[in-house]
Amino acid sequence: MIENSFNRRDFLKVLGWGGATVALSGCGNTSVEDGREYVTSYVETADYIIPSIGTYFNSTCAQCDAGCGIMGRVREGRVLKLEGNPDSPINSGKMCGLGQAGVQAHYNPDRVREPLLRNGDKGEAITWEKALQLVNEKVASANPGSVAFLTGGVSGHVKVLLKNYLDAIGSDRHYVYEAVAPSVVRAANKKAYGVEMPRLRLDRAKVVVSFGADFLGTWVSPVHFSRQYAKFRKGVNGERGVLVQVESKMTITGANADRWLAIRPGTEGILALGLINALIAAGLTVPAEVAAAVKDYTLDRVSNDTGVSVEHIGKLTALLKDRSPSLVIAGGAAEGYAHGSQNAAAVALLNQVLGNVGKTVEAPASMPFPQMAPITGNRSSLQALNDSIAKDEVKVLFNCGANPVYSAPASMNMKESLKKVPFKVAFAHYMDETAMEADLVLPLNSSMEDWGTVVPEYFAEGAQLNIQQPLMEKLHPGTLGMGDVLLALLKQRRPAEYNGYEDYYAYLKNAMVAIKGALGGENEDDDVFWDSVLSQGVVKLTSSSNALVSSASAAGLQLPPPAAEDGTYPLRLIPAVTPNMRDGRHANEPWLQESPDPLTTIVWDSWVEMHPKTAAKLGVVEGDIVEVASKNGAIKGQVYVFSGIHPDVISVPLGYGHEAMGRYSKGVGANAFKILDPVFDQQTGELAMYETRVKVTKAGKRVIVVKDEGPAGGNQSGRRIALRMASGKVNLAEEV
Amino acid sequence: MSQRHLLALFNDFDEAVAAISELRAANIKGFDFDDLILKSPIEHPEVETVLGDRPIKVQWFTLAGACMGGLLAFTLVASAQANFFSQIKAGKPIVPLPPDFVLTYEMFILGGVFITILGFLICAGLPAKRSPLYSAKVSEDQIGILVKGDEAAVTAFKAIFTKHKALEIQEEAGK
Amino acid sequence: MSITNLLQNWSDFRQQHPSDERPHQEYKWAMSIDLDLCTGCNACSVACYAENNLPAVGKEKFSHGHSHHWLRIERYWHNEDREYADQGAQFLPMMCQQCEAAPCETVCPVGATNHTADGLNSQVYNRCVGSRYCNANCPYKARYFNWYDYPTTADVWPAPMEQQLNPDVTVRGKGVMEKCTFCVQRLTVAKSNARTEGRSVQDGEVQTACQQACPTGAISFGNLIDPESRVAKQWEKQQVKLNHDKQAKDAVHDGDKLRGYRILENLRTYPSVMYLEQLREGAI
Amino acid sequence: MGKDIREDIAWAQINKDVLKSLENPKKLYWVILLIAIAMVGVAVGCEIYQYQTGMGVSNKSNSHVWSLYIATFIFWIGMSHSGTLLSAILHLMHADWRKPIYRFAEAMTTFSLMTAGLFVLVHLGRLWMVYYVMPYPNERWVWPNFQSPLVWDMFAIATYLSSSVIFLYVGMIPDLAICRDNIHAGWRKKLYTVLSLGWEGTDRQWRNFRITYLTIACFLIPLAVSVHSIVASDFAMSNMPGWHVTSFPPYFVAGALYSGCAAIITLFVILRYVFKFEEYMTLPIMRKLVRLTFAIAMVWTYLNLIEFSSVWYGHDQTAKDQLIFKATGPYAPYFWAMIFFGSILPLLLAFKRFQTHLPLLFVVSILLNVGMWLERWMIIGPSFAHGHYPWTWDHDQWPSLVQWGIVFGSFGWFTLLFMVFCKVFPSVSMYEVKEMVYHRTLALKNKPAVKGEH
Repeated sequence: MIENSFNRRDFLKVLGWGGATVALSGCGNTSVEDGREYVTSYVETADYIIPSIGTYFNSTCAQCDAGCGIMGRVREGRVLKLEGNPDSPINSGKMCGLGQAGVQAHYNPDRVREPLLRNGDKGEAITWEKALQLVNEKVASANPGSVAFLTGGVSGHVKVLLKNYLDAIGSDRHYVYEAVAPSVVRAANKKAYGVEMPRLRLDRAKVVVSFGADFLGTWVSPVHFSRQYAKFRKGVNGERGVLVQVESKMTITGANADRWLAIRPGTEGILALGLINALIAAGLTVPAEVAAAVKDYTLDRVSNDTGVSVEHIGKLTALLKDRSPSLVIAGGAAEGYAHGSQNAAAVALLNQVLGNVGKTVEAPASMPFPQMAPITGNRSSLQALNDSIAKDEVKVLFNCGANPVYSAPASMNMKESLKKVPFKVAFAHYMDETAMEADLVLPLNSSMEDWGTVVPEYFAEGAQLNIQQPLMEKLHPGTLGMGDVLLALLKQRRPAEYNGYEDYYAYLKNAMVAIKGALGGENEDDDVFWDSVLSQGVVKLTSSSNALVSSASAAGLQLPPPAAEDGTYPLRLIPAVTPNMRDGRHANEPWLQESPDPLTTIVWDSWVEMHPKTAAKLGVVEGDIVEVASKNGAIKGQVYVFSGIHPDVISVPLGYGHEAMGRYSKGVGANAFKILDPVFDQQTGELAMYETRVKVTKAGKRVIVVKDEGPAGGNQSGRRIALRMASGKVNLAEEV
Repeated sequence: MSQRHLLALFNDFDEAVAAISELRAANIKGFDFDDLILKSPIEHPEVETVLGDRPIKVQWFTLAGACMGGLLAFTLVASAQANFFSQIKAGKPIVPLPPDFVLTYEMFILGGVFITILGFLICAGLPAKRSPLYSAKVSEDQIGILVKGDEAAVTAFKAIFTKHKALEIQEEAGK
Repeated sequence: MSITNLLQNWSDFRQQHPSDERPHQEYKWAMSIDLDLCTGCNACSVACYAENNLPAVGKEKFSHGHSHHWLRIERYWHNEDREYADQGAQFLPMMCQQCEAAPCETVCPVGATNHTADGLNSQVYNRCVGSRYCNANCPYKARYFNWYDYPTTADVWPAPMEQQLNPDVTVRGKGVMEKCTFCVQRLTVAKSNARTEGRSVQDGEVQTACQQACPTGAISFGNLIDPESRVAKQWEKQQVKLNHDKQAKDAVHDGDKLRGYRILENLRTYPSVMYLEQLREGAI
Repeated sequence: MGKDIREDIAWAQINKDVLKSLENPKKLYWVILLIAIAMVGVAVGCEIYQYQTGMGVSNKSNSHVWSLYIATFIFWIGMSHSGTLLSAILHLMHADWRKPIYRFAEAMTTFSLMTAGLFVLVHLGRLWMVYYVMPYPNERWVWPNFQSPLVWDMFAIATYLSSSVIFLYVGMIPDLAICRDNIHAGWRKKLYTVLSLGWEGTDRQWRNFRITYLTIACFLIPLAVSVHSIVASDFAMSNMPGWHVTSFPPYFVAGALYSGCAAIITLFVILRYVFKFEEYMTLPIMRKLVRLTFAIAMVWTYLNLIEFSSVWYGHDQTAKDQLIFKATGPYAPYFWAMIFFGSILPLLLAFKRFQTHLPLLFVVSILLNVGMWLERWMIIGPSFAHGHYPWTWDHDQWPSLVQWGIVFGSFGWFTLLFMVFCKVFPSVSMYEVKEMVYHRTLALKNKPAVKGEH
């Protein structure tokens, strides 16, 4: 069924915006030109098009930064469903729910359809020519240094063009912002291993101890890690891998752990050092200075500080000792504190003393074309932008792929500070909170209408370059690709260089063909090469991998004691990143709203998650509406009680509570970003997501929580439905 | 020779019975005792003895109807199911007997009831044209004896009726 | 329908279909789901929405139990009285089990749900009158009723979202029952392709949407009759027999080594979906 | 206790009294009729809304696929039982006291059946496709699934309805003749003339009439029993815990007789008052009726206990959970109310002084039926809330006003039909009451003096 290779000329018939494509948009596809229905006869179709037979085109998933390869099933000119691209090493044919929902981002009824210019509180539709002209004037009139770009993570040729444009106007203000990103861990890894994100080999590990890294749900490259997790569980010659998750609020990864250790928030580092100490006691040899650094972390003290029982620390130590190689990962839960870097460093140290570096922690491949390599976003950059806005240094602000007005904590008061920027341009997919503040809104193509190249941050194997290509004709003629816009803007600045390119497609093809040698097509004809690139969707690059620092050192490791009780704000708020919502940019895709949260099975709303003990102390039960108040604001939510969370902690999912964006997201749930306390990681200056102290008070009425699980909850009441047995009893090697 | 109808109404049932038996005994020329029709507000089993045995055939209809209903039901249902190769009910035979028996049973009854009614109408001669002589009294509390005979017999009839205190005697020329 | 037909083939008609004497001829689609690999990520469920034109009904309707997830992920806890769910949760994907002796089939008054030659439990939408007896009789409650006319309901498929609908799958109107079909539309294509090439469908040639999406590959699907298929091998290995309500596993002696089981087997529904028990490490 | 009805009552008097009930009605009659019509209006409104919008508005769910409609369907089917069944049995047993009351009882049967039938339709998700359930020949050779208890229902109800209509009609022919003879004007005259089929009470007609009536009576007894057994099969044949019970068929039949008798008592009181039938619907008869009801109530109680204990001591843990849930869960109040109305309240009927205390009986009989309705609701509601599969349990789903509206309207519909019947047809069998008097006192009847007076 799956047909990847086809003739280029026919390919262009679909994609060069010719009459052929209009003809393809039959079967109820309303023509975007004049809203008339086309019923197209198939007397003259492109020869690879057989009515009612789907054709598959390879592209790249743009739902998150993992860069999974996808195949879009195209029928009668419409993309119907996305499948994973088996040739992509990252997801090898698999996909997550978020990726599946990509089509709903594409077909979303709430997309911005034409350029809008602010007129009072309303946006009035204008032409692209006018819009680009306006941009030109504003940029020209502004002092070069005062033009800033705020983007999410970018890579590939768009990044190149962006860089060139900034150079062209002589500005270096490119702020890369991700509301949810493992920035602290990256920094810590850089220190410990010499690379930001080493290649983690779960498939080789016999034991994985994850300090709150939700690698199965939301962390870095979930689909890839899930693939590895499968191998890890099947085990090396039948020895099933053991997963231990250490975190204060259970993530989907924690829910799959053999042992989920509820740790007192912030004490992850202490546990890590405690483990090293215990390992030394168990006969592990470590550098003297490390031994010296951890000697105070005795079993009792660690157990006392972390709330993890001595028994479990003992068992875990034994496990790490006996089963090597193991793998220790630091994730959100470890990094989300003022001493996040320290936690991460401690965890990295544990990895090193266990001798995992080189075995399960490998050097990642390096990108041979650094100009295309991804810039990963973080939270401190937004802080930086905010500061320079405060200093009136920003006159023109381009925003693309970031939604700070929604995702910045109230303490930054992004909405107000944006008002101080005279001219704000938003490249928007939806009219989200930030687009609402913009003076000029430029509608972008969906990832299924646009050309592009994507370089994933996390390489599964060697370096790779993902191709993004349109899977169908544009739904709305008024939208444009980011690449095309940047090209247009560059033409205003450097006509000589760029006027040659009719559009971004032309530029892209040209650029790719230019480096075909490095892309393994040196002695191929340009078109043949280009076709093969497009049909594969993934280009594997020959690349060296830089070595890792493997010498363990505890230098500069300073872990504070567990935080003291706060009288007025007794509880700690953990803003949960859920597999469906992530940072909320996809909240307007109904499939994601309707697919139950894995742990609570709640749909279409946010919730306040707490331990039965906490609930008892507060005198609340499931469905009670409570107010969660921090020093920086308060939100309301429905209580959900379950025992996958530490009693000192409550958790509210991120991604809900949009005030704009669209019919499916507006007013659904509450926005937990808003009430985060402005506490920052001491070393990186990243916002410490888990440092918010809150108090919870009953806010009156009780509702019936809308969720998939019945009144029996997770209880099978004696029926034999979901069965579990001890792994010792089976031999996985024998299984098929 | 023209026939005449007489309808005598009695208040006292015993008198009526007596009258009937006398009519039967008295061998009146031009009068066939089997033509005598008794009309009464309620059923009088005891009078029937006097009338002599007059056969009832309804039950045969019943038997036929019931059997036909049952048989038809089973064959129709079963042979309909015989097309169910295309719509198998997993784990069950194509023609499963228990359900078919249930339906057979129901149709057995339905057939029985319907044909019985048919039999009743036929045997009781309903729906019928109104007979030449009738009195609403019959449906209230009086009993009527309708006889048919030659001119000659009329006087004899009247004699017997009056003798037995008939309240009223209606007379009409027959066809 | 004729009496002669009835009389001539009486013995056939009294024969139970399908049965050990008369197994499925060419295909018997079956599944096996490894609960030790299922992480509960919901990818399968969303893929099912995408493939089978399932409506996202919205909060209000969802709260009334009108949801349409043919494939739902259930989350179970095993920490009876412990303070924490410290051995994690257990996720279980539940879809129509395509029973070999499906309780839903016998009770449908109009024969809208039947057993196909491939051993699927078919649902004929345009025959369904909506008595909902099938759901009442389904022990897994894996059937979903169209309580409203979703194609005409606001915000279910507002333009241009309707363009995403899969033309190979009916968009159901109000008043009909629906359920997981094992992506029968894909099976049909695969079968006809194979038939044109004069062979039968090879293992891995056709995937269900959920199987295709599943990041950990917990779901395997295939033809149980084909001894080379992964599913057949798994069933074989786990000694799970299709038309039995008790398996080797249930006998205590060597039950330990086996993970394969079918849900509510004791009801003699003979499901076509085998689950593999989740594992938990004892050393920690 | 006294004779069933007074002995010196003249036949003509009987005619007179009963025919009076066909004369122009009082104001009260019209009031009741209007209320009934209004109630039906409500139901029709709800149904139209549901038909247009979809079953969802009745607030069922994928766990609660059935609800009030089916519960009330069983209720009406049950109600329909006593009429015909009692009439037939008592007829075979020559129990004379049946004669004054069986006519309206049978009418009740017919009309509650008609009401029940409507609920099957209202329940369907695609009402407009209902004909699929009937085995009509078609070129595709597609047939209904004869294995489905619902199809059995269809057959059984069709049979039962037509048979009881016939039973009612045949038994009424002589009386129709009386009406024909005594009513001399208007459409009624024509109607009676046609319907009485020219009945003249000839010996031939009577002979065949007797045997026919007897035969149909014989058929009706097993039929009535089978019908409710089949309705019971809808549940007993399924694998839902709490339904999969062997004792369901007899349990249902008992329940049916029970609610039927209670309903007869209610209507007895009403008719006796409205049509001044004291002469015929006498207290002795009521006493017999009440005793019968009491007996059946106890049978029902017994079967209830059987069901509970067989579940309790059985090995089916699922069914046991189900039972415990019924008795303790959110449905508990209804459950215990059912026990009270169904098993405790009828104990009153055991006391002689209550057996003829009409106002009390009126109230009690209605409460008994409330109890019987709750029984049906307890079969549907909790079972769906707490079935085989814990994940899909749903304890918060309650029927919406749309459902209640239709259920409410069904009572109006029944009343409407019944009221019209009572005005158009004699609700007491005249010829059979005559038989009652006749058997004892032919002599009395001879006294011309009595005739026409009073």
